[in-house]
Amino acid sequence: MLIYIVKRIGLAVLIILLAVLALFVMLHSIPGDPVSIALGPRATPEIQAAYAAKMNLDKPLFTQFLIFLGNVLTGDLGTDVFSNRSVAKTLLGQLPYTISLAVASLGWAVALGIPMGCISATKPNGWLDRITGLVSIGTIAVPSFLVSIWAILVFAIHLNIFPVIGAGDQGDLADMALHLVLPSFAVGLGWVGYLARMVRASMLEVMGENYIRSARAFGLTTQTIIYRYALRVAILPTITLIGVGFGGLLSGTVFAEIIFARPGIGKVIYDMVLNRNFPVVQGAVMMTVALYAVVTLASDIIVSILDPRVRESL
Amino acid sequence: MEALLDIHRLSVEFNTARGRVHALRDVSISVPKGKVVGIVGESGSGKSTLVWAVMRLLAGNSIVADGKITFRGEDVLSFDESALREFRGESVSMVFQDPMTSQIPVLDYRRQMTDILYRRKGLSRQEKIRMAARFMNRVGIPDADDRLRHFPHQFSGGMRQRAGIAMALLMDPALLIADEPTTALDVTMEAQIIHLIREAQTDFGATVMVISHNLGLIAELCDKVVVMYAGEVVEQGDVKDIFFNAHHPYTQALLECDPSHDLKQERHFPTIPGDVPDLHGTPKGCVFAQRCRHASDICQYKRPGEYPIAGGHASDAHAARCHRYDPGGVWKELPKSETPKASTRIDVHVERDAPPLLEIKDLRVRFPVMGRVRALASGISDPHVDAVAGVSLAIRTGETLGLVGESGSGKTTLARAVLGLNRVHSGSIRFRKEELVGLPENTYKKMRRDIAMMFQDPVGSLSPRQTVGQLLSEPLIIHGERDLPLRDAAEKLCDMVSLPRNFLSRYPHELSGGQARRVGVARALALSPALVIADEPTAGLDVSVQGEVLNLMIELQALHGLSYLIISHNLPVIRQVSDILAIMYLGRIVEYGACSQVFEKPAHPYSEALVRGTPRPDPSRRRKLVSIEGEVPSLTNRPGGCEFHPRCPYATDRCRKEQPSPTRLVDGRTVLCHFPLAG
Amino acid sequence: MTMDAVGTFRQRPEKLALLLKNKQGMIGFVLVVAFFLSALLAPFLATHDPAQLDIPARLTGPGADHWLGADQLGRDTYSRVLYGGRVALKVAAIGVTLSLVIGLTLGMVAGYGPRWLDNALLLLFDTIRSFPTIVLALAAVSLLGPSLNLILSIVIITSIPSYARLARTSTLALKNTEFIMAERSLGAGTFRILFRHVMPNVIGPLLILAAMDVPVVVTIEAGLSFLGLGVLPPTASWGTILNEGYLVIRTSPWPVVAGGIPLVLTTLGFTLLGEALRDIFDPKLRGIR
Amino acid sequence: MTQTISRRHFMQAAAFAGTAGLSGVFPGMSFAQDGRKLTVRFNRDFDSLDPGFYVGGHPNNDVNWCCMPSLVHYGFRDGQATWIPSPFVESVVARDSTHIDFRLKQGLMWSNGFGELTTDDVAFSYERMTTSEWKSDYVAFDRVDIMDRYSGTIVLNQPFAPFMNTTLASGTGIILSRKATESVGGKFTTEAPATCGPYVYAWTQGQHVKLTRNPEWTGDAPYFDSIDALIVTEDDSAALAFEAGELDCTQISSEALARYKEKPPADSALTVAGALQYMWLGMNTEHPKLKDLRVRRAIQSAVDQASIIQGAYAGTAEASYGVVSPGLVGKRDSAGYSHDPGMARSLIEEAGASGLELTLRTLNNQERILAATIIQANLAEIGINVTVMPLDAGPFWEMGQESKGDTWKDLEIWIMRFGSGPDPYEPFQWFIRDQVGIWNWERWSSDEFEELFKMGIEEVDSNERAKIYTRMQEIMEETGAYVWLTHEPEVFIHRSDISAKFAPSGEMQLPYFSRT
Repeated sequence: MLIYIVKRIGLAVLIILLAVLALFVMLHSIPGDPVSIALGPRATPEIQAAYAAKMNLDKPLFTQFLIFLGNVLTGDLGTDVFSNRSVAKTLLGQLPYTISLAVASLGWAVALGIPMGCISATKPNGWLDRITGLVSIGTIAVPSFLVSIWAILVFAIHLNIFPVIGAGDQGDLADMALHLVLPSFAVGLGWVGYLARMVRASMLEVMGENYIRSARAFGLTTQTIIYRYALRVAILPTITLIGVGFGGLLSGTVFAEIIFARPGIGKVIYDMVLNRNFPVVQGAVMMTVALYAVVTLASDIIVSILDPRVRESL
Repeated sequence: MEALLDIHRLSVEFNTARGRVHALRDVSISVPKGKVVGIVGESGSGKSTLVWAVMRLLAGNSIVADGKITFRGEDVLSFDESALREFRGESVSMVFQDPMTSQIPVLDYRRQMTDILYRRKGLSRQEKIRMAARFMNRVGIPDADDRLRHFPHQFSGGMRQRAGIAMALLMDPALLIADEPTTALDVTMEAQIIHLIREAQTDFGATVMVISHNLGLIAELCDKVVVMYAGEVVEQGDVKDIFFNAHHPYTQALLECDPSHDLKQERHFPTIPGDVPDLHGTPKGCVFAQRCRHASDICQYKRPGEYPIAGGHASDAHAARCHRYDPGGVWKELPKSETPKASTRIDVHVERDAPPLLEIKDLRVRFPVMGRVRALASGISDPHVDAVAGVSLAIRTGETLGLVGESGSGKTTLARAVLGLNRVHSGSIRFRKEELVGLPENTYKKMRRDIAMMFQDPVGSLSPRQTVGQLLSEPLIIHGERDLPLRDAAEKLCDMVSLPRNFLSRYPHELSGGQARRVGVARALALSPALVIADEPTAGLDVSVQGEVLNLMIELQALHGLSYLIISHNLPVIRQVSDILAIMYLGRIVEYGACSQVFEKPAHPYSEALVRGTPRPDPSRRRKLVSIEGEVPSLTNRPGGCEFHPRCPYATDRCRKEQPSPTRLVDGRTVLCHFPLAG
Repeated sequence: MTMDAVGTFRQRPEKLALLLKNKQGMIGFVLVVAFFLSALLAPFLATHDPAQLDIPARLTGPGADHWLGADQLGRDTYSRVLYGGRVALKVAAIGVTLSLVIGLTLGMVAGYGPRWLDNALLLLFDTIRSFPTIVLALAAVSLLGPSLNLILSIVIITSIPSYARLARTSTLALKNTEFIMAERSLGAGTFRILFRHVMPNVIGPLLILAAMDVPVVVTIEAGLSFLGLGVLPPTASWGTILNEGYLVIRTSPWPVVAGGIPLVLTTLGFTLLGEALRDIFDPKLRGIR
Repeated sequence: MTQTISRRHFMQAAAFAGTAGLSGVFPGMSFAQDGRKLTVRFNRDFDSLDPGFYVGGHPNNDVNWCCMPSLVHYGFRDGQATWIPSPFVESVVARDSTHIDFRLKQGLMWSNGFGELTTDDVAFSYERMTTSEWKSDYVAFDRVDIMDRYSGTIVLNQPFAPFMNTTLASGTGIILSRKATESVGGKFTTEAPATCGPYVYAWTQGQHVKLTRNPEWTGDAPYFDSIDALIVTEDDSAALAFEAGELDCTQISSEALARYKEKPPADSALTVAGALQYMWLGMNTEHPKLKDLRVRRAIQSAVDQASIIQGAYAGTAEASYGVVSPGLVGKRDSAGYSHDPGMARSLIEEAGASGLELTLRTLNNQERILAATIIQANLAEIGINVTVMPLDAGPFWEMGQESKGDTWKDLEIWIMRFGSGPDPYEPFQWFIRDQVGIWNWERWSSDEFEELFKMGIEEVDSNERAKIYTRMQEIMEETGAYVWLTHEPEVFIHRSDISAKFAPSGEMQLPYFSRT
C-alpha cells in the first residue's frame, strides 16, 4: 500500500515535471522575441535588457530551463512583469476560488448524480429510470458554457435570484456561497447526468456479477446487496472517472470564471493570455497541471483504499 | 424415504432474441433427506438451470412454464420476497463453481461472513466473528482469526473454495447445493474438496445436491445420481445402478467415453457422434435419438416416458427415459451395425535407437514477479521466479511424451519456451541436433515449420476476426508458400480433420469446441511438422467430444509419423496416449519414465498422489482418505530441502533439509526423491 | 448457441437491428444523420450566402426572409447555422479520425512493444492528459494565433491519450492470449500480428469512443470560438455565432438560441448513438469518456 | 430617465490661458456616517499605481485620484470639461505660457508616517517623470522652483499648449511622497508606500478594490463612505450585473448602449465621458501590393463607414473624418472621399489590381472583428480578397515596429485605434517622419506635415490651430493610407440618483461622485 502510494506520487511528480518541460518548450518556440512579447511595445531598450537579464533570457535555452526548473521546485513561479508581484503569490490567491468552484460543482453533481444512478439501476426501465435517463442525457447534451449563458439569462436577469458576477465579499461566507450557486450549477450540470449514467451502467454491470447472485443466494436483503455490495464495487470506476474527468471540469471552470467574472485560475489564464503576460500564464498552466495531478492522485489513492486488488498491483 | 426437496415436472424456458429456448423440460427429481444427490450432464444439459430454478435466481428472461418445487412441503415457487430470503438464508446454501467471481472482491471474509449471519439477531458482532473463525477452521483454514481479514484475491483457489464452503455451512442449511464445486481446481485439491463436502454432509447431517460433469466426482460422492441431457432427465437411480447397470443409451455412452473408465492403454477412445440438439424447438421424439446407437423409428417421433427399471439397488427407484424399457412399448432392436468401438489400435513406429528429435537439457525459464522498485523496497535482491527450473527431457520421432502437473507446475511455460515464446534463461533446447536457444527470430522462423503448437483453448486460440479459411491458409502465407492454391490447401486440411468444407467461411465463435479444436489440429499440421506440442488438447471439451479429438490426433500421428509433446492435467487421457510420462512439480520434473510403469507403480510420492488422487467412476472404490494435503506452494516461496516435503506423507528430516538429486531407477525411470516408492 | 453456467443465453443476434430497436439509439442515429446531411447539403439548404451582409436587417427576428433571424451584421442566422455545421463536421471528422488512427497505432505499439516503450508512452499520454484541454488551447492560441488548424491540432493531441490508452489496454489483454501466441508460434511477424490480428479486435471500442468523442470535439471548437479564439471571419461556426450572439443577447436572443440548439442536438445525437452502440457491442466500455 | 448624453465641446484652446474660476471640491457633507456605499466596476485589474511605470498605456487613474494628490483634476466650467484646481491645492495659476504657480493646502498628511505633503514632493514627482517610461508626457517640463514648503512654480522649457490637460490632469500628473518612494527603492507597483487622499484602498487581486474613507484625511470629505470597485473585464457581464442591481455604475459596450438608449433599465442614466478614441483602417504605403495610390484610394471608397458604425457599433459611435476627436480643435466634419463602390472598382481595374489578396490584421475583440468582417465584405465587392487575422495585444502592438521583428514588412492593412488626451496636438505626433517604423506604420512622410506639426505645438490661437490640424488631416488622407472609421464614445451607465463625474479620458472620478 505504502509502496503503491509512493510510486504513484513519484509518477505524479514525473508527470508534472514533463508538463513543465513541455510548457517551457512551447513558450520558447513562439515566433518573436520573448522580451518584447513580455514587456509590450513601450518598453525602452534598457528596460528590455534588464528584464532579459533578470529572466535569464540571455542565457542558453537549456540553462534557462534548469534555472526555471530550480525555481519551480522551490515554489518560485517567476515574477509578473506587469505588477512585479510574485506569480506564485498571485496564483495562490486565485486558487481557492477555482478549487471552491470545482468542489462545489462536483459536490452537488455527486450528491445528485450518484443517487440518481443508483435509483435508476435498482429498477431498470422503470418510470423513475426513464425520468432520470431523460434528465441525465439532457444535462450531458448542453455544454457548460451554454449553461452559463442561459443560466445568467434566466436566473440572474429574469428571476434575479442569484448574483451574476464576482465571488462575493471575502469573509462573508453566505455571500460567497450565494455567488457560487450559478457558476457551480453551470459547471456541475453536465456532470450530474454523466455521473448518473456512469453509476447506473456500472451498477447494472455489477448487479450481473456472480457475487451479487451469491449474495442473493445467501439470502441477504436487497438493501445490503445494492448499497453495501453493488455500490461498493460500482463506485470504484466512478471515482477513477472523476479523477480523470477533473481536467474537463477545470476546462468548465475556465468558461464559468470568464462568463461569471469570477476570480480564479482559469480567468487569470484567459486574461493573461490576452495581455500576453507569459510568466503568469506559465505559472497558471503549471498550477492547473499540478492540481489535476493531485486530484487524479487522490482518486487513485481512494480507489486503492477501497479496492484491495488495486493496492497490490503496480 | 422422506424427500427434502421435490421437483415435479419442472419446465423452464428462456426468451431470447432468436425465440424461446426450452432449457428444462418435464424434470422430476426428488432429493431424499440426508442423502447426496448428484446431477450429471454435459454442457447444455440444463443442470445449472435446474439449480438456479430451485434457488429462484433464474435470469430475468426466464419463465417457469410448468411444474412445482416443494421444499419441506412448502411451495418454493409461491414464496414472497421475505419467505424467499429466509429460504435462501436459512434452509438452502450454495457452494459455487468459481469462488473467484462469486465472492465479492472488495470485502474481506470477516465482513462477508458476518453479513451472511445478519439473520442471527441474537448474536453480537464478536460472537459472529468467532463463529466465522470457527467455520474457517472447520474447513481446514488455519489461523482463521487472521485469515478472516483477508480478501478473496489473497487466497489461493483451493482456499477460496474452502472459504466458500465455510460460508455455505455458516447458517447450518438443511440443503447444500454444490455447483461444479471442483471444476476450477486441480486434482489434489479436488480430492480434498470432495472429502470436505462428504465430511460436512456427515457432520452436519445436511442433504447435498452436487452438480457436475465429472463422473468420477459423482461416483465418489453421491448416493443417488440423476443424468441429464438436453434439458431432460434421461436416467436416475442409485449411484450403483447408474454406474454398474446403466440402461439409457446416453448414460452408457457417457460412461464409456470417460477415459478413466478404462484402465487399459487403448489408444482409441469411444465417442458419441453428433451434437446436442437445438433447444429452440421441442424435439418431437427422444432428445437423444439423433445420436443414439439403438434408436428405432419410434424414438424419432414419440417422446419416451420415464420407465422404472426393475432390480434397483436401493429404495430409490431406478428409471430411464427410453422406449426400450417401455413395458408396453413397440421398440425393436435394430440390426446392429459394426460397433465403432471395435478395437482399431494403431501402432506407431518409434525409432528407439535414433537420436532424439527434441532434446531439452537443464532448461531454466525465469519470470520477474515484481517491479524493481517494489523489490528494492521489500529488500528482495532477485525479484524472479524459476517457472521452469532445470528440466531435461527427450522425444524421439514418432514418440508421445506426456507432461503432467498441476497448475503452476511450469508445463505450459516449458512448452512455450520450446517455441521461443518465452525467453530462456539457461539450458539448451536441441531440435534435430540444432540449438534453438538464442536463435534469432528469422532463423527460428524456419524451425517453426517443423514444430507446431496446439493451444489450450480451442476457440480462444483462433484469431477471432479471421475465417476458418484464412486461419488455415495463414501458416502457408507466413512461410511464403503463396504460390500454392491456398483455397485448395485449406480444403485439403479440412478434409484431413473431417471438417465440412463449408466451414471455411465461418468465424471461430460460430464453431463448437470440438470443431474449433479440429481447426487447431489442422492449423498445427498445415506445414507438415515433425513435432506437435499440444497444450491440454482436451480442455474445455465435453467427454463425448474429447474422444474424437484424441482419436484424430492419434490417427494423424500414425499417418505422418509425428512426435507429440502433450501437456495435460488430465491423467486418464495422458495415460492412454503417452509413451513416456514426465511429472512436473514446481518447475522440476519429479518423475520421468515409461508411461505404463509410472501408472502401475509410481515412484515419487507426488506421482502416487496424482495417480491415486483421480476420482474413478466407480462407486464401489471410494477412497477413505485424501493422500496428500495442502496445495502447490507459490513459486516465490519454494520450500527448502525437497520441495515436495510439506505435502509428502512420507517426508523425513532428510527431506526437509536436503534437496534430492535425480535418481535413476533400475527400470530406467528417473525420480527426484530421496526415498523412491518403487524400483 | 451455448448456454453458460448461470442459466442465461448468450446471444449474437444481428446487432444493427438491435440498434434500430433501441429507442435512444434510434433517436441518436436520426440526429447524427441529420447533422451529417445538413452539413453536407448546406449549400442547397441555405437560403442566403452566410457571409452576405445586410446591415438594415440587423438583429431582425425570425421571419419569412430570415427564418431564424439575422445577426448584428444582418447575416442570415439559419444559413450561418447550416454552414457552422460544416465547420463542426470538419473538426469532428478530421479531429476524431486522426486521433483515432494515431491513438490506435500508439496504443498498439505501447501494448505490444517492450515494457520500457510502454512506460514511456504511458507517461507521455498522462502528461498530455494533465493539461486541461481549454487551458492548453488558450495557451496555444495566444502563442500561435487563432485558426481552425490549430484547434484541430489541439483536439487531436488532447484526444490521442484516451484512444491510445484504450487501444493499449485491449492490446495488453490480447498480447498474452492464445491466439496471439498461436500466431507467434507460426512465425507471424510483429507487423502482421498487430495489423491483422490485434487491430480488428481492438478497433471496435475505439470506434464507439470516437462516436462519443464527436460532441466533445465539437464543443471544444465551439467553446474556443465562443472565446474568440476559433475560426476566422467570415467563416461561420456555432461558436462564433454564439460569440457574436452573446454580445447582443439582450437585444436579440435568436443567434444564441439558434447557435446553441444545433450544438445541443449534435451532442445529444452522438451521445445517444455512442451509448447505444456501447451498450450493444461492449457494455464494459462505460467510462471511456 | 434623465438622458445626460450631450455633445460636450470639451475644450477650447483658450482653456489654457485662463485662470481657474472654480476649484474642485469633494461633495461630501463632513463625516455623515450613514453607511453610504457605492459599487462600481473597473474593467481591468490594476497593475501599477506608480505614474512612472504605468503599463500598457492605461493608467489606473480611478484609484490614484482617490488616494493620491495631484495639482489639477478634470472638471467642468460653463458645462465644458477642462482642468480645475484639485482639492489638494489652495490655487493653481498659469502665470504665462511657461510658468505655472501653485500653492498646496496645509496639513495633508501622507500615510504610514511619511509626513506632510510638500512642494518638495511635487518637485520630486515631476522630475522623476522625466526619466520614467512616460517621459514623453514631460518633454516640455523643465523644473519646479520651490518657493516654500507649500508653494512653487512649474517651469516649462517651451510653450506647450496641452501641458495642463494632457499631463498634469491625467494619470501622469500624480504626486508621490519623496521619502516614501525612496524608502522602497524609487519605484513600486500596486502597493503604494504612502498615500494621501480622501480614500485608502485595499486590493484583492482579480476581484475588487475597496475604497474606504481615509481617517487621516483633513481635506474635503467625499460623499461615499466606501466604494467597492469590482473588477469585471467583460463589458457584457458588467452590463448584466448592472441590470441585476449588483453595480451602481459601469462603462458599457456600444451594443449595450444601443439597447439602453432604446430601452433603458429603470432608474438609470447614461453619461458619455468622452470620445477621444480615433479608429482607422491603415495601409502600408510601401507594401508592393499597396504601392499604387489608386489601390489605396479604391479601398478608401470601398469601405462603408456607415455599415461599420451600424453593424459593429450599433450606431453609437461617431463617424470619424480624421484623427482629431469630437470636441477638439481641428475636428473635421467630412472626408475627402465617399463610399462609392463603383468608383472603387474602376480604380482597381485601372490599377490592374483585381483579384488582390490582402491580410487584414486587427486586435481580437468582438467589435473590431465585426468591423473587419464588414471591411472584408466591402472589399470583396471590388474584387479584393481579404483574410482577417485577429491578434492578441502583444503581437498586435508590435507588428509595425521595426525594432520588434520583421512583421512590418509584411504588414498590409490593419484596423488601428489610438486614444488621445483632450488636445489635438497629441494624435499628430505619431505620424511624423521620425515615427516611420515606430508608430507611423503607414510609412509615409511629408515635409509640409513636419512643418505644420511644429507650428501646431507653438500656436495658441485656436482658429489657427484648427486650420493647421485640418490641413494635416487632409495630408494624411491624401496618402490614401487612411480610411477613417469611428470615434468610439466612452459611455457609462449609472443609477439615476447618482451624480457621476468622469474624466474625458474615460475614467471615473470617484471622490466627486454623490447621491442626490
